[in-house]
Amino acid sequence: MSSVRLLKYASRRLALLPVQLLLVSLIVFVLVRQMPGDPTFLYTGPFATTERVAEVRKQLGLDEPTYVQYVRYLERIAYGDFGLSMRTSQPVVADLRQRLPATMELILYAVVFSVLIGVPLGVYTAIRSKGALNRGVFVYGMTSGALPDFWFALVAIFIFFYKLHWLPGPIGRIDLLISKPQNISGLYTVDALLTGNWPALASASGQLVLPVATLVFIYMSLVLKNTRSAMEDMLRSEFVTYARAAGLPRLMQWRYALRNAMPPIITVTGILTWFLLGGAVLVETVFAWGGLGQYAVQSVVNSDYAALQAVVLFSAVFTMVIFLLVDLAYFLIDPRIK
Amino acid sequence: MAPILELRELSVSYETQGGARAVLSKLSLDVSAGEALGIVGESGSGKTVLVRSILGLLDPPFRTDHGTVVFEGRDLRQLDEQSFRQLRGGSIALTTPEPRKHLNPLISIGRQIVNVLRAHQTLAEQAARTRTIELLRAVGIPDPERRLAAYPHELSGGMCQRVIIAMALAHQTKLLLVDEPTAGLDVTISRQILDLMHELAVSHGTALMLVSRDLGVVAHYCRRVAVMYDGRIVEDAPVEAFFAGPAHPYSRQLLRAAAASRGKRGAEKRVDALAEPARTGCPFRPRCPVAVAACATAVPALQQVAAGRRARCLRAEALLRQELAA
Amino acid sequence: MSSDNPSLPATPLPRVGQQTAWRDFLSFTRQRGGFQLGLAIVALSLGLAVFGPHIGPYPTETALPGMPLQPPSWRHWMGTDVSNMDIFSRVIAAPRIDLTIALVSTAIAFAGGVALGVISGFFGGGRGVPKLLSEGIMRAADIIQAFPVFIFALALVGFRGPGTENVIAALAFLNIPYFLRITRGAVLQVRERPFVEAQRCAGNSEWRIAFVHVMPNALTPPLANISPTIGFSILLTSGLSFVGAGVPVPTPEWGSMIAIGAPNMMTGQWWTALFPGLVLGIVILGYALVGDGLKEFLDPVNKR
Amino acid sequence: MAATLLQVSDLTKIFPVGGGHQLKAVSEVSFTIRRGEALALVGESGSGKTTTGRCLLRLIEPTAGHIQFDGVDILAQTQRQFRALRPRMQMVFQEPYDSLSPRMRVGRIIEEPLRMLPELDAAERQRRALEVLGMVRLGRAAYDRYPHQFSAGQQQRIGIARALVTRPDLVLLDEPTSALDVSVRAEILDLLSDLQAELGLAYLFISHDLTAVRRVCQRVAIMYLGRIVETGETEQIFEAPLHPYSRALLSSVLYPDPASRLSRYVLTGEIPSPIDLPQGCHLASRCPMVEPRCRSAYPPMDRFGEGRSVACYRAQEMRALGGLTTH
Repeated sequence: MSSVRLLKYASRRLALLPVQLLLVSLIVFVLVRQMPGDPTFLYTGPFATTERVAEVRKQLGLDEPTYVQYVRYLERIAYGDFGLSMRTSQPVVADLRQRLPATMELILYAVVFSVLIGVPLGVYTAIRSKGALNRGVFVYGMTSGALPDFWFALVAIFIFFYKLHWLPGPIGRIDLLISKPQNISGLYTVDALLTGNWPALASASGQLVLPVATLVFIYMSLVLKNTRSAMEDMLRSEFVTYARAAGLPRLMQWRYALRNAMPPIITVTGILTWFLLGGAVLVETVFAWGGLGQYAVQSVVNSDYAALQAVVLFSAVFTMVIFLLVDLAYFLIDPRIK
Repeated sequence: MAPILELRELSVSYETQGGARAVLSKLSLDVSAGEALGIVGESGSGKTVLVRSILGLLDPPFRTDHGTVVFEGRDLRQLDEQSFRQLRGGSIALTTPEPRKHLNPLISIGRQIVNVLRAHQTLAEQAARTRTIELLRAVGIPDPERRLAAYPHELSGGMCQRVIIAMALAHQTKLLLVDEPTAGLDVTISRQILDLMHELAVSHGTALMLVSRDLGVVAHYCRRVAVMYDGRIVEDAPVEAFFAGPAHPYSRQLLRAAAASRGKRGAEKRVDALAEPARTGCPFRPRCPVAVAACATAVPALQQVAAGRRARCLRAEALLRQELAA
Repeated sequence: MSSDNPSLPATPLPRVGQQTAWRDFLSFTRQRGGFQLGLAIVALSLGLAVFGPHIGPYPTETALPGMPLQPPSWRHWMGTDVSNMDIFSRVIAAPRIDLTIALVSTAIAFAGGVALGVISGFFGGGRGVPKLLSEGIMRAADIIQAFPVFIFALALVGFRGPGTENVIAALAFLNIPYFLRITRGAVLQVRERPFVEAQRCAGNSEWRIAFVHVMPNALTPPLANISPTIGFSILLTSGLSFVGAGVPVPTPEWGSMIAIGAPNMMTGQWWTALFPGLVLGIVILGYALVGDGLKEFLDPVNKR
Repeated sequence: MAATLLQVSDLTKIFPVGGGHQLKAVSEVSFTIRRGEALALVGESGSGKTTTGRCLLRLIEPTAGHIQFDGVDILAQTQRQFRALRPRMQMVFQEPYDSLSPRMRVGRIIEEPLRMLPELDAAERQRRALEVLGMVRLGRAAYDRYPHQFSAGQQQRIGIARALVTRPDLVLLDEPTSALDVSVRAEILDLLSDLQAELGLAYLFISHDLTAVRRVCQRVAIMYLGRIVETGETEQIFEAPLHPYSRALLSSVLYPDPASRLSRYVLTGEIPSPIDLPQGCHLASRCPMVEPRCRSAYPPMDRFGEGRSVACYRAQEMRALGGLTTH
C-alpha cells in the first residue's frame, strides 16, 4: 500500500529530473559562452593566420548558429564526452572519475559527523533551554558561521601538525610512503577496511581528521541551529501541549516533537551536503586533497574550460540527486504529502 | 455536594519587559462532582489561562504567583510531576478548540489514542487497540476499525473533535475541562459535538467545566455559570437565575449583546463598550452605566447577593431589585 | 482570539510616528549586548572602508626593505609577510575592496531579488502572462540554486576572468535567488491578507497593488537579510581570492592575504594568515549579529 | 415596493481541482436585493456563500450567470469598465486588522477608494473621509493614526468607513463580526443597522452567525453546498423553515436563553465533500425526508407566498412540522 504510494511519487518526482538536467545544461552552456574573446585562439594561439582560425572555428563548430551549437553540446555530454583537459591532457571524464571518490569520502564523513553531533545537541538544547551548554552552543553557532573554512583549516594545521605534531600535514589523502589500498569503492578508508590493509587505514583516517573536523566545525552549526529551532517550534506546538494535557510521559512528548521536527532536519541535511560540496573546494585546496574541488580550482587558475565546465555540471547533478532523496524522505515521513 | 475542584485565590501573571501583568487575580471557584459549570468571558478575560493553570500547563512567561488548586483534596501545585502526569488525561481531561491542531499530524489517530491509554494503565497492544475501537465507536465515529489508521488531516474538524473526546473520556474522568468547544466548527456540527459531550459526561458522572465566549452554549449545557472579566470572577450564579436577570452590569451587557434582537436601550447612560479595564477600583468602571463614586476606591468583593449567587459589584442588589421589579 | 493560546489582553499602546520607532530601536539596542557589538563592528568596518588605506603606518602594496616574515612587534603589530609587507596596514586597508564588492553586489541582489520576488509571489497562481512570468522566474531561481554556491561563483569568475567587476557580478547573480525566495515567501503571505482584496475593491490595478500595497509589507524579511548577506559576500570574496580567482594580488584583501600566508603557517610563521582571517571572521560576525538583531527587532512576534 | 438594485441569475462558479475533478462552489444561484434592503447569505463551510459574494464584486470571475447591478450587466463589462461601478459596490471584511494596510494612516486608507472618483480634489477627499469617520463614531483624531493603534472594534469601524466613503448603494458585509468579541460584535451590528436606515444602504450580509443575521437583515437566503435552498423574510424563515437543511441549521442555534427550547431537527452525518457532487439534491445523503426523485434531479425553487422560495420536493410536508419554537 504505502510502497505503491512511494513508487508513484518517486516516479513522478523522477520525471522532473530530465527537465532539470536540460535547464542545468543550458545554464552551463551559457556560462561557457561568458568567456571573453574567441575561444578559437585558445587552440590556435594568438598569431595564427586567418585561414587557420577559420579552419579551427569550423572544427569546433563555432561557425554554426547558437542553437545548433547547443544541440551539438547536448549530444556530446549525452555520450559523456566532455573533451580533453588542457592541463592534464586526459579526457575530463577520466580526471573526474579519478578525483570523485576523494571528495565523496570527505563529504560523507563530514555529513555523518555533523548529523551525529548536531542533531542530538540541537534536540538537547531545545529541551533544556538554559545552562552553560546552551550558552556555549549559542556562541559556537554565531562564530562558526563567520569563520572562513580555509583559514580555520590553516590554523588547525598550524596547531595540530606544526606545534603539537599530533596529526599529519596537508599532503593529501594518504601518506606518500604508504601504498594506496586496492581500489574497490575508491574511498580509502572503506577499501582499506575491506581488504584488511591496516597501515593504509590508519594513514587514510589520520589524513581525514583535520579536513573533516574543519568542515564539521564550520558547517555543523547549520544542522544544530535548524534542529534546535524546529524542535523548539514543535515543543511549543498545540499538539505537544495537548499530549502533555493528556498525561503522556515526557519522553513521549519529546518523541512527538522530534518526529514532527524531522522534515526540516532532513531538509537541512540536504542543504548541508550541498554546502559541503562548495565548502570542500577550499578545504581540499588547503589539504592538497586531490578531489573535485581542487580540480575545479586548478581548472580556473589554468583556464582549463572543458574541465571547469564538467565540474560545474556534475555539481549541479549531484545537488539535484541530493534534493531528490530529501523529497523522498520527506514523503515517507509526512502522510500529508500527496 | 462536595466540590472536587477548589480554586483558592489563584493568581497568575504574565512576565513582560515592562514588568509582570496580572492575568488571574486571586480567583476562587469551586466545581462540584458531576456538575456542569460554564465559564464565560471575552478575549483577554483569562479564561483559557485558567484552564491551563488548573492542569499545570502554564509555561513562562506565565507564572502562577499565589493560591491553591485543590483537586479531590490534593493541592495540585504541590504535586510532583509524575503524579500530576497520571492525573492529566486521567482524572482531569481537556478538550480543545481547533481540534485538528491539537492532534499530532504525523501519527495515526489510532496510535495516538493507544499512546494515551498506555500512558495511564498497563495495557497490552492488542487490548489497547480493542479499547480504542470501543472508544471511537462510543464517540460516534463510523467504521472505527478502519479509522484507526487515519491521520488527522484525513478527518473533518468534527471527527477530530470526537477523537479528542474519545481520549478525554478514556479513563475514569472526574473533571472534563472543555475549552471553546464550538470554535472552528460549523453550527450543526458543534451542536452534535456538544450533545455528545454532554451525554457522555452525564453517563460517566463527569463534572464539566465548559469555557466559552458563547452564552448560548452555556445557557443550554450548564447548570451554573461564572462570568470572568479582567482575570476575576465577577458573577457566579445558577443558569436559570442568571439568564433571567444578571446581577453584574457586565453580565447584563454580554447578555444584551448576544441577543438575536436589538432590544431597547432605555434611558441607560451611553458608555464606551471598548474601554480598557481600569487599573484602580472596579476594573469594569469605565464601561459601567451604573457606576458610582464608590466604585473608584477599591475592587469590590465577590459577595453573596441571593441564594447561590455571588456578584462582584457594589450595586448588584440594587440591580437585581430593579430587574425583579421590571 | 484567545481560544488557541493563552494570550495577553490586546492593548493597543499608542505609538505615534517615527519618534517612537526610533525610541523603540534605542531601547531594544540597549538591552542587547550582541547587537551593540555587531553595530560597532559594522561601523568600524565601514569606517575602515573609507579611511583604511590611508591611516596605516606603512604602504599597503609595496615591500619594505629588510628581512621578510618578521613576527609581530611594536614596529609591525601583526608582523610582516613573505614580501615584507606590513600585515597590519594591509589588514585595515582590505575593507576598501572587500566591502565595496560586498555592498555593491548585495545592493544589486536586493533590488533584483525583491522586484522579481514581488512579481513571482504576487502573480503566482494567477493566469496569463504574469503567471508565466512568475513561473519562469521561479524555475530560473531553482536552476541557479542547483549549483553549489562556491563552485558556481568560481565558474562565473573562471569563465569571465578574475577582477573586481566580475566578482561583483557573480555575487550579485548568486544572491538574487536568495532575496527572491525570501521576498516571495513574504509576498505569498501578505497577498492572502484581506487588505489586498480591499485595495481591489478600491479600484487599484494589480501592478499597483503588488508594488504599492503589498511590497512595503513584505520588505521586512529581505531587509533583515541584507546584513548577513553582506557578511556572506565578504566570505565568498575572500574564498575566491584565496584560490586566486578573486581580487588579484597585491591589492590588500583578506582572502588573498591568507593565501599569501598559507605556506608560512606550515613552517611556523603563524601571524601571516592568522590576523587577516581573524579580522575577517570578526567582521563577518559583526554583520551576522546585526542581521540577527534586526530580525528580532523587526519580527512583530517579539514586540513586547 | 422599492426598485431592484441587484439581480443575480444562475450564477455558477466552478473551480478545477486537478485530476479532472471539479469543485462547483456555486451552482445556479439566483437572488435579488432591493434598494435599502439587507439580505443575508447564510451557510456553513463549503456552502459557497463567500464565493458568491466575491463574484458579485468580480474579485473572482464567475463561470456562468448574469449579474445586473442597477440595470447594468456587470459581467459583460471588462475589469476596466467595471471600475466605474466599483464606487457603488463596496465591501467590509471579516478580519478587522488584516483588511487595513498596516503601513498606511487611517486617512489614506479611507481615501484610497476615492482615487476612483478623479473629480474629487484633495480637500474634498479629506472632507469626505472625515465625514465617514464621524458616521462610524470615530473622531477626527483617527485620521492621522495607524490601524494598529486601534482596538479590533475600532478597526472594523474604519473598515466600514472605507466602504462608505464612495457613497455606495450596496455594501457586501463578509462575516463582519466573526472575529470580534460578543460585546464588540453587538456594537458593530447595531452600527450597521443604524447606517442602513440613515443612508438607505443595501447590504449583502454573508455570515454563519445566525443570531447576527437575525439582528440585522430583513431577508435571508440559506445556502448548502453551492445552492440556495431557501429564501424569504428573516422572521418567517427563523420561525418556520421549510427546507430540511434550513430546519436543521436553524434548530441548531443556541439562543442565550435556557428557556428557549427549539424542536431539534437532526441530519445524519457531516457535510460531504463539495468535489464532484452527484446529481440530484445535495442534501439527499443526509436528509430524513429523502425520496427516490430527490436523487435523480435537483428540486426546482418553488414559491411559497410573498418573497418565499424553497428548493425541496417535500416542502409542503415540512410546513406540517410547524414552527421551531416550543414552549
